[in-house]
Amino acid sequence: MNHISPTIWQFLVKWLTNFALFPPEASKIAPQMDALLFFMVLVSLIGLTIVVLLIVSFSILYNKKRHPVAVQVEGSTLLEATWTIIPLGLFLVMFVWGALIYFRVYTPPANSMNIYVVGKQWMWKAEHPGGQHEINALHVPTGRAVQLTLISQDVFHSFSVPAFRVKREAIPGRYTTVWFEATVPGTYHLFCTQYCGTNHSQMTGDIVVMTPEDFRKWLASSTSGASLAQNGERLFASLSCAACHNTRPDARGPNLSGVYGAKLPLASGGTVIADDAYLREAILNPSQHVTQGYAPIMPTYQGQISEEGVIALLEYIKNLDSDYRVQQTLNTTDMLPGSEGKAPAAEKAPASKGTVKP
Amino acid sequence: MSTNAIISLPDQSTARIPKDNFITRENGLLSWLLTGDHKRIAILYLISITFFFFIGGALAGLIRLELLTPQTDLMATDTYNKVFTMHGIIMIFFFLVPSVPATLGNFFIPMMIGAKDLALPKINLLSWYLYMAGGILAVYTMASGGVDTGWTFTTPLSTHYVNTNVLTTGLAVFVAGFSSILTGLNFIVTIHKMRAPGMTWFRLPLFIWAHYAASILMVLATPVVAIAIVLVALERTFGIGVFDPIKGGDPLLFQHLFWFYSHPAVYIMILPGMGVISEVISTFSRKRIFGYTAVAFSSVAIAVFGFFVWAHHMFIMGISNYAVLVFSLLTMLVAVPSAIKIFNWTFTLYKGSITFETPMIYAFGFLGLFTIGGMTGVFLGASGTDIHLTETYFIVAHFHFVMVGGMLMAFLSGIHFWWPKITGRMYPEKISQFAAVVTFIGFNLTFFPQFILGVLGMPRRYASYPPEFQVLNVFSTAGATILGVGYLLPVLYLIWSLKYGAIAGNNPWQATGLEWQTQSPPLTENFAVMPIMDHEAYDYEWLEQQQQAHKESEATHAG
Amino acid sequence: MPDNPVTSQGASGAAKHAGSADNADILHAGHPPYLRHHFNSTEQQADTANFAMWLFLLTEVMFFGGLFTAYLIYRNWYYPAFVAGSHQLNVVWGTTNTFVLILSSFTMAMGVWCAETRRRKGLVLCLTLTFILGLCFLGIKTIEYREKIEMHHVPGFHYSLQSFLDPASNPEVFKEYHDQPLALDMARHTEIYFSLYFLMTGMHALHMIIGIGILAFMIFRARSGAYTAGHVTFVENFGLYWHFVDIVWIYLFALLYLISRHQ
Amino acid sequence: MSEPNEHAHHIVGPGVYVAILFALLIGTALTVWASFIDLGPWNPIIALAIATSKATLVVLFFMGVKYSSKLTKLTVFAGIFTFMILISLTLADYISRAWGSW
Ligand code: HEA
Ligand code: HEA
Ligand code: HEC
Ligand code: CUA
Ligand SMILES: [Cu+2]
Repeated sequence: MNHISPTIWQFLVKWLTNFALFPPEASKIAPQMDALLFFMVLVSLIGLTIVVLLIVSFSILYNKKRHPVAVQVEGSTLLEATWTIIPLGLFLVMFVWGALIYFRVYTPPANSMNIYVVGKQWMWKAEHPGGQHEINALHVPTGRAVQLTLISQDVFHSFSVPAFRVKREAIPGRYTTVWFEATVPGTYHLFCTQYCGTNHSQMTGDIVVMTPEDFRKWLASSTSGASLAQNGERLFASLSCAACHNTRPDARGPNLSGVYGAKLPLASGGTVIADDAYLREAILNPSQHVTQGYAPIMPTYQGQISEEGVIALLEYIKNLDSDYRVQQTLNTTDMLPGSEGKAPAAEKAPASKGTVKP
Repeated sequence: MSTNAIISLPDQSTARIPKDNFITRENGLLSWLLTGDHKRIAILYLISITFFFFIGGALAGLIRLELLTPQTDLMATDTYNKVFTMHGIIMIFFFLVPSVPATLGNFFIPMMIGAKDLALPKINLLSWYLYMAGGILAVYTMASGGVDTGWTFTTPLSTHYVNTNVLTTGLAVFVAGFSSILTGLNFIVTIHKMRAPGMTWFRLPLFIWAHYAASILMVLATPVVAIAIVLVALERTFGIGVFDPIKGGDPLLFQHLFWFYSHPAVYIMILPGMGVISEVISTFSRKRIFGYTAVAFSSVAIAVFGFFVWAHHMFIMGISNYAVLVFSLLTMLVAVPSAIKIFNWTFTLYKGSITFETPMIYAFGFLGLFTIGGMTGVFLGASGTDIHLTETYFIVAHFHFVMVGGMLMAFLSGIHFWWPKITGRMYPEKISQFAAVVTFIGFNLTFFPQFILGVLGMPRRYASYPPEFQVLNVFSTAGATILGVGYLLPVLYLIWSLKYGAIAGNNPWQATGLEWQTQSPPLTENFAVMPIMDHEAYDYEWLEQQQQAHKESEATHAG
Repeated sequence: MPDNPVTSQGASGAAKHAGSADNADILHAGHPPYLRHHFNSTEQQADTANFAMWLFLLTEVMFFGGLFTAYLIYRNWYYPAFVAGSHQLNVVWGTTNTFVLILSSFTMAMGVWCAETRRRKGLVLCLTLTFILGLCFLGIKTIEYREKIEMHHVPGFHYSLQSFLDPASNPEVFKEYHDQPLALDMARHTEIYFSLYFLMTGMHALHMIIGIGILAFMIFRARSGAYTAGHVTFVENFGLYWHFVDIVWIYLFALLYLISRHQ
Repeated sequence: MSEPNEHAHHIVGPGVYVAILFALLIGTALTVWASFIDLGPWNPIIALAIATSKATLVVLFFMGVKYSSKLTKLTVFAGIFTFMILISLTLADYISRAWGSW
């Protein structure tokens, strides 16, 4: 509808928002979602009107006073086919339209800026790549695709931002992703919408949408010193990952530089794309997919690293990948104030011995 | 009574309730508790179901009271969580699933097909006892601290994180599930094997078709939730790991198993209600249902397709995107038979001779509300919009529209419709019409604002909420109060009518079903002479001839 | 479908119903005492009971169906763990038990035949044999369970990963299969295998126990000729139940015991 | 109505039962044997195929479905069908999940 007449759309949205019947549209996907929603409401209203009109008019025309003797009608194949096929057609339109939106919401564009979100009873913890932590809040810039990588430490939670028309379950034990591109600066509700126990209704927060400049300022003012990747590097050293993952020719484990996003051959045959979910599995359940050419000797780190730790390691491993670093540089680092100290760790010389040089 | 009512009551001065009927045949509590008579068991069910409905309703009242203000001031959050959990569990498993089938179905399936009883009377009684055992266990659970998992028992919350009475609640649901299985099994067997001579499949009233379809769902789907509950119990007690992500289990597997039952269960809940609506609309418009076969087959289609769509409850829960596509498409398909039914019922009115007794008013309410509820179900079934609407009050509104606006209306419609047959006495028409209108208004006031709340993003299962949502919540609470009154009224006047209601006679509505061709209340063996079905269902012309003949024979007797 | 229902009325309820209008021919002799009042003929009654039993078995299929679904999913996820877990089961006992159960199914089928052809002694014999075979099955199952308990393979009760991290620690199994040690994370998943093992065989055993209880009752009644006078529904239906339990075991045996035995 | 069992249904004789018994025993031996030889991906398929044929024999003969009414056959079919829905649609989800181990 917004494609057909922007003026009418604007008017409709403003009007409805002011009457508090309708949440603000603050993301790029929101108008698309609303267009479908309006279409559905419209169809339902028409359908309902038809049904109600028929009932009322039949009730008037054929009530007992007016029409004392019923005329038996068996049915009508034509009519019945009509009201089978028309709703079916409409439902199918809704299905296709809905599916298009579904895939749009859950397929992040290639170079979106990634923020990790960890849900736990009963708070949201967001981790920006620059090392900024937030609790029950999330700051994002306008005009930039933001991808959230979600995980839960305990039970199912659901990260919901009604103003963005976006929602995704945070699941224990695996990553899920969702993305959005905020359009209107402001503060919006963040809800946990999956029932998660006693304080489910308190697991709320604020989504703060800022202009890119404000966001840059915010990033600078709330950095905690080390970036995620630097934390990861520290963990990589302290968990002695580097004992196996290094560039020495007799290294027992594969070189991890450039592994992120690569297609890895598996010992069991087949290949797998090393995305976030895969890397996480590789650390926690290494024998699940063993890379070709290596013995399944990597110990599991299940129970030894917190979800935040895994995230830091991932961010570190990602940064070993030059392509990814370029992307991140494009996406996040340019947000940081010009100081070199805040650049991702891998750009600097390796800090600890044995760390892979990209 | 309005002049255009079709009621033709027997002459009040001479009318008497037949001395020998299923109520008077035997006396004493034991004769009820040990009965094999489907009609008595139906009444046992009716009483117990009403009891549980009011418990559930009182809990709903607490929910609405708490939500009157944005803060959590009436109760602590975990109390609130327990309240809505018990509300959901009691309403679903102890009220709505058995509501129409176990009362009206139990009472009228044998009568409509011309049988003396259900095929397995003892099993029928057993199923009531199981139901009661489950129900008492649920109430005991509530009294001893309750449970706060939500009625969906989502793992790993229910298995590892809450420390409330998950086990006893699970057992209660498990036992109630078996009661439901036995009821369904009994119905299927009865409908297959006990039909009177001449009662072919396509002469069956649509009430029977609907129950047949619902029974298939009960028999095939319920065991899966039983095993899911067993797994939850074992996970909780022994930590077997099948649902525990830490041990490598998949918590979503539980939801697959749970919804494999609970989606078909929503059709267990609505199909019998649809059966009632078919009977009522036909009777009060004095017409055969428009497109009998289409309505009959759409029941079966709903039952069959109902098995294919369960994962639409898990669209954002982490199932694969391709599975989302498939399940979303199938959900669209399952919605079609319901639409067919709505239009067929509407067109049954066409060229009818319509009167507006209470059952009909409830049925009209059903048509409108179920259309809204069903269409909003389609909103949720389209995967894209589900992202925004899921887990919000939109869902709460959706399912209350179909369950309360749909099934509960149908239940009340059916209770009023068959009240004269069950008790031999009429309910008071005026006040009950009033109550029906009150429920309709109260219902819309309660649940319509919740659609808007849902679109605004208010999450469900929240004890507190942002203040801007308050206005709509106040509407909703106000509506619930009216709704409560609307539900209290029938209880009062129906009890009143047991003693003071007008005597109904055999067939006050001039309906065609076999159940109306015998005395009310019926004999223990239902029919004095085994009926032979020699006409189609809803054959009002046959009925007229029958009555003509009856009058003539009376005239000759008198002469 | 009921045929000629109008001609006959129930007899058992007749005394109570005296005075009602349907007692047209209650005095008509020849109705067997087991014909319940709401049926028109023994045939209808038998048909009904048979159909009801089949429907009950449907619910059983779906009940076990949930477990099989879980099994299939985890087997595909954690195949090495399932192989290692399976190797810890004793195929000899498993095979013996399969034979025992198939035999018992056979004796049960023969029992039904004896009942149908009114051979009282044969029936008692067959039922007794079935009973004994059923007990045998449970006995062997107990031995197996005991082994698992000794090896700490019962999930939730001090579950031990030793046999999987260090297969040589269990020389008997090791010399047969030479299992490679599993990585710790995969070894942990054997717990899921054993959970499913105990769940599925436990559910099955529970059905056996119930069946054996009913068998005992049936033997008792069969001796006085209860099932050899024409009314065989109960025996037939029990037979269906027993065969169903047998079928479940056939699958359990293939799925739980025989994973990749060739390694 | 005197001999309900004689026209109610076909009685399967002991001969058939003995034959089935042997078929089942052989089937059992066969699966055990097959599981000890390496057939690659065919191992589980063969095991399930044999189990299914055994189950079919039991259903058809011991349980007498071969000689039963259409209704019974339909009932058996309905059970298998629903079971298949449960398994296939659930597995479809697991197979197509990106993170799955397939
Ligand atoms: C009686 C109970 C009942 C019934 C009948 C239904 C019927 C339907 N339901 Fe509903 N549903 C529930 C009870 C019920 N539901 C419950 C309890 C929940 C929540 C559980 C929880 O999470 O706690 C739920 C949740 C629920 C969800 C999950 C939402 C989520 O968790 O994200 C979905 C998604 O697809 C859904 C869809 C549908 C559909 C498509 C139908 C269809 O069958 C509806 C078909 C009917 C129609 C379509 C109306 C008639 C149509 C017309 C008259 C045509 C109109 C005219 C034109 C189109 C021209 N329901
Ligand atoms: C058959 C099913 C059924 C029925 C009939 C009802 C009936 C009602 N339900 Fe509910 N409901 C569910 C099934 C049902 N519900 C389910 C499954 C859930 C989900 C649970 C979960 O999330 O786990 C739910 C959840 C649910 C919520 C959401 C809670 C949350 O997510 O936080 C709300 C909120 O308004 C609500 C309200 C109501 C109301 C006002 C009624 C009214 O229709 C009830 C009216 C009846 C009475 C009021 C009783 C009669 C009067 C008296 C006994 C006198 C006393 C009355 C007062 C003090 C008011 N229900
Ligand atoms: C004992 C040696 C060892 C240690 C210690 C070790 N790894 Fe590994 N790692 C391996 C081997 C061998 C592989 C390849 C085989 C496999 O996939 O399991 C591997 C694979 C990986 C992979 C998958 C990438 C690929 O190419 O398959 C990642 C990611 C990884 N390791 C990360 C880590 C991290 C992070 C740590 C420390 C917390 C760590 N590893 C510690 C040996 C080790
Ligand atoms: Cu977290 Cu609800
Ligand atoms: Cu559903």
